[in-house]
Amino acid sequence: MTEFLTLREAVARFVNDGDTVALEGFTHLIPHAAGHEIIRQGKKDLTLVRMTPDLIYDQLIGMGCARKLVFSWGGNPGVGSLHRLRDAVENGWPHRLEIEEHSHAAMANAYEAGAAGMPFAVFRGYLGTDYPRHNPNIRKITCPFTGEEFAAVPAVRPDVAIIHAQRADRRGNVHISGIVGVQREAVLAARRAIVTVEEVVDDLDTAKANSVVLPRFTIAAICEVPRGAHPSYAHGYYRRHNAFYRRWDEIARDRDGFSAWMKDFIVDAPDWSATWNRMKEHGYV
Amino acid sequence: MTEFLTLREAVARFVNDGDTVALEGFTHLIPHAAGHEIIRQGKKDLTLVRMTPDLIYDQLIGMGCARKLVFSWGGNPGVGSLHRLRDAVENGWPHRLEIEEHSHAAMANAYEAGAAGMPFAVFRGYLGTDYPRHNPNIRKITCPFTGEEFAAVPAVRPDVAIIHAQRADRRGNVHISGIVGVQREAVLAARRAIVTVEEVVDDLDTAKANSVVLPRFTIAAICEVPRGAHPSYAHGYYRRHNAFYRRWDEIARDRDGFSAWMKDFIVDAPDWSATWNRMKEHGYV
Amino acid sequence: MSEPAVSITPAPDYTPDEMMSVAAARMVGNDDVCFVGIGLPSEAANLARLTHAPDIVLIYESGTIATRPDVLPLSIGDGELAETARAVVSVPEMFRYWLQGGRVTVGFLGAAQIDRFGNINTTVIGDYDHPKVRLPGGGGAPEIATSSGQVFVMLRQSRRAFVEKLDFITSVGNYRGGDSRAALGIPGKGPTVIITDFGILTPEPGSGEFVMSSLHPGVSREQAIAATGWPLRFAETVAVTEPPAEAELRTLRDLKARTARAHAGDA
Amino acid sequence: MSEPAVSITPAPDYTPDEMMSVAAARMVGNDDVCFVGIGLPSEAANLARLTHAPDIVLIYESGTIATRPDVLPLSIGDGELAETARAVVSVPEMFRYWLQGGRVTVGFLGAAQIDRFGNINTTVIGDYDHPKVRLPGGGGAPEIATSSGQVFVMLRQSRRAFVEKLDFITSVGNYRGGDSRAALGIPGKGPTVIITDFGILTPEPGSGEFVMSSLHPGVSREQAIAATGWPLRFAETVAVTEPPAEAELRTLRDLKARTARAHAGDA
Repeated sequence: MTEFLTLREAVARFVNDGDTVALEGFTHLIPHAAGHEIIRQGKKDLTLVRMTPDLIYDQLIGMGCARKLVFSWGGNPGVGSLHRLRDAVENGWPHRLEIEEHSHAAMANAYEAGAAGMPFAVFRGYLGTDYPRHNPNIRKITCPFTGEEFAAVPAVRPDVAIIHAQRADRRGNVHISGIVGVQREAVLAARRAIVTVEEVVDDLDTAKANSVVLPRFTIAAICEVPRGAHPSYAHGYYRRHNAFYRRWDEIARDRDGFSAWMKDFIVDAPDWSATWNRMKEHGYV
Repeated sequence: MTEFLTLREAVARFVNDGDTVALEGFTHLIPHAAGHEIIRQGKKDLTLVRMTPDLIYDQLIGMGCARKLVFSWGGNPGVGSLHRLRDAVENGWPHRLEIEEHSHAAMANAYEAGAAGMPFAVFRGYLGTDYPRHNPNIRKITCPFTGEEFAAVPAVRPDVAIIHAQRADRRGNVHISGIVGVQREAVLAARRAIVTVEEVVDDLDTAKANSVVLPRFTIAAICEVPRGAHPSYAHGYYRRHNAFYRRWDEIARDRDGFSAWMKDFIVDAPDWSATWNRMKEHGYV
Repeated sequence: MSEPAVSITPAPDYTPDEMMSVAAARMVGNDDVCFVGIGLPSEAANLARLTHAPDIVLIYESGTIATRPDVLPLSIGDGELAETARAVVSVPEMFRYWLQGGRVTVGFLGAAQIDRFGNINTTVIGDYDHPKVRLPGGGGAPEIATSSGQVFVMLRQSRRAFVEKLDFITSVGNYRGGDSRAALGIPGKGPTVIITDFGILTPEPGSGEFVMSSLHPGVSREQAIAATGWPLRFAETVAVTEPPAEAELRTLRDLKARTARAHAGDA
Repeated sequence: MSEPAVSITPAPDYTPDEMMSVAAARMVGNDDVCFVGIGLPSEAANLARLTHAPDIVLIYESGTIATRPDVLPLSIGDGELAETARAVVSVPEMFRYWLQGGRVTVGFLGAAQIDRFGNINTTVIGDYDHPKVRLPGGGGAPEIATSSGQVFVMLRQSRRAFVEKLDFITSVGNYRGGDSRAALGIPGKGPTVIITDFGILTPEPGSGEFVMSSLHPGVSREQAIAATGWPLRFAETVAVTEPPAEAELRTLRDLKARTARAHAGDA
């Protein structure tokens, strides 16, 4: 059942070198603080799964934590490129990165299949595209009733899923509202799930539009990490920090600048609150 | 887009003889009034789809509206048998009824597939059971990655789905809360959808736990039919009328009693409110 | 098919049905995630929740997860199940994410008929196409029986229910015995116990045949044999079930009294 | 790959980008259910909603259905999209029930590169395994392009964007032309219009090749040809796009000003 841990403890205990890890959150509730902690602990050879790598995987990839990336859209939303991802793919820096590229529909179906305990997902997809030529994990399957052909992809079944949520109650039930993305599927598809939350409350008020509740028995660890989604947002708590997304474009543009920034703000900071304070001192937040 | 119609108009326009019709509602929100109207209008040769036939299909089957039944659990919940369904299956009264029998998991997946625009559903099911021997619509499909075999069933794609909901707004958006069953899937899987509602309101308050909203563009007709789920219930409006479920056992037990009751209370009543008043006069409600 | 007159002499202060519910309730633990059928399983699972397993997660196929009803539901979709649930999900999600997804540790089933391997028939008596008795069918049971970590079955023991041969396998148990279940590629362990008003049956290692491993107080082997449609066998050591403790009995009776009161206004 | 200096002489009172947005907005109707990408498509679709199509249903892939943002979202998942949506669903449901389920009448896409058949590349320039430029990839577009009733594409016209040959088909248009798209078993009609800052391209019946069927005011054929990487052809009759009406322009500018103000505090 759910344990309440510090983020450091949770990552140390539940994320192992070589694991397949999905840190999810679709624009909203991206678990950035958890990504930082994985970097601090120097985890290696991870297979990173995520529909939209965003800054969080740009950081993990640039810091050399990833062996492979499974994804469907790899840009800096509204800004442009993810420079570290591009550098890894185009130039193999800091080392070669294997990629498995899908469409959103495929990834969404693959998470759904993982949550449903299936080894594969079936959908109408990839018609006329070049994806299947470069991704051997896109196969065909025939409807046994109509004879039509459909695309099949392997289910996503991560060793660890990490998400950020607005709140948990003291028993360990987790509540999300607003845009919910694939977080529930990621948690249910994973062998173990870590949830960082804005706050732990006595009772969940789930009478909100579009509430998703993850009952405690689906979650391994909960870590209270206020602002842990920054620069992504937490509906009802704080807005998306669009300016930081723009600044990231400069920070990550060249290797040295990126490495120095990551050292200063993440690696040399003992935890997320130290990172936050340091970013504050330097006018990032 | 959505039209606001009387139930009589909606059934006359959107339910045709020979149609595949799904009247859904899982214990909660069963659209009984709509079922009555189909009986009143003497619709014939329907393929009735429903996970749990319940009283609503016992009535339709006993009145000779159905050619075929697709279902997964056919009892009177908490009471016993559906006598009209049994009489049709065991003795072909009032005429032979074709049945296609599934498990709940199969039906739920088949509705999901229908909503998703797929011709078939894939799941881990029917292992070791005798269903596939009697239902040629249960087939096998092999995972293209692991080689495992799974069950495949055709998607449910009704000509018409009919559900009952708590409320709609004046633009035609529909709101359900409480147990939601497969109603959303039934609506999205169908070519056209009729929704009976307890009331039409100015604005939907969707800040409730477990709210489901069906946007207006998914619905053909909305009919305001207060108490239209009786003897099923509408969360927040009225409770399940368990006593009526027990009385139905007597009413439906023999053919003559059933036919007379249906004539008195349904066929000879011009509409649901007349049926309700007549049931009230006779102490049923 | 005639039913021999088998009766149990109960200890004076509880009924065989009460013993059955109490014995079944004891089988589930505080950490279990229990997929519950209506009727006897629901009674036993809620009794467990109200006694030794306050944190047990009860799931009903109507989509209610971690529900804590104050009274027993009459239908699988009673409003109170939704009101007291930690989460309510759609029925497709219930069967895909929660059952097939492997979240359920115990599937708790009732049965109309059962055979010595714990296979269940709730579909039909007689020929499928020309049935003598058409039963309601399987509902959620066929996949509860295969996707749950293990399955507990609860039904009253009689020759009508405990039969030599099923006309239809609705929900598979140990199939044809031995390794035959495993050979079907089924993820779950299958039925590990059958709890009746006479006692408790568990599968014999190797054969997978259910044998009587415990008799409720006051029940003789002969009575159990007479209430079973196949040549009933017994485990090497047959226990006597611990009778209901006072707290168990009081909690069960309170629950049933509350339930009766709550549903009395339904006339 | 060098970009020739092509420039448009706009009418004095609006920009080519404004003309593009207004022209695109006019393409969608009040009854459309529009799956909208961020950027130009989102601007045009919201302009339509704020002018002639108040009931248009806008869907963003983050799961927001029938959303009515007061300002343009910067990301596909801005909070306001959820706050003003009629329904918010999970991303798997979005792609299964709403897109694949056939609920979308118009898929509104942007593009990095497009070819004469309306195929789109947003994946890679150069060899896939050793790319010259790694682009973000397809996101939702590959299935928006096939499951929507029809597809509108919106992008600025240049030789860099309108290319002879794509290095990667991310989202299929009329594929190799002729009947080749239909032969793939694709449910949707595919791209029926490409709206640019120069004019409007529509597919030539039969060949499926996109030809210029309308030029925005002040744009010459030569300019359009010079901004196109394949030998651009023209429809039999080439219209001149109706310039923005005052109300269209005012609404667009108000929307963009509101957007700028709303996001200005983000520093």
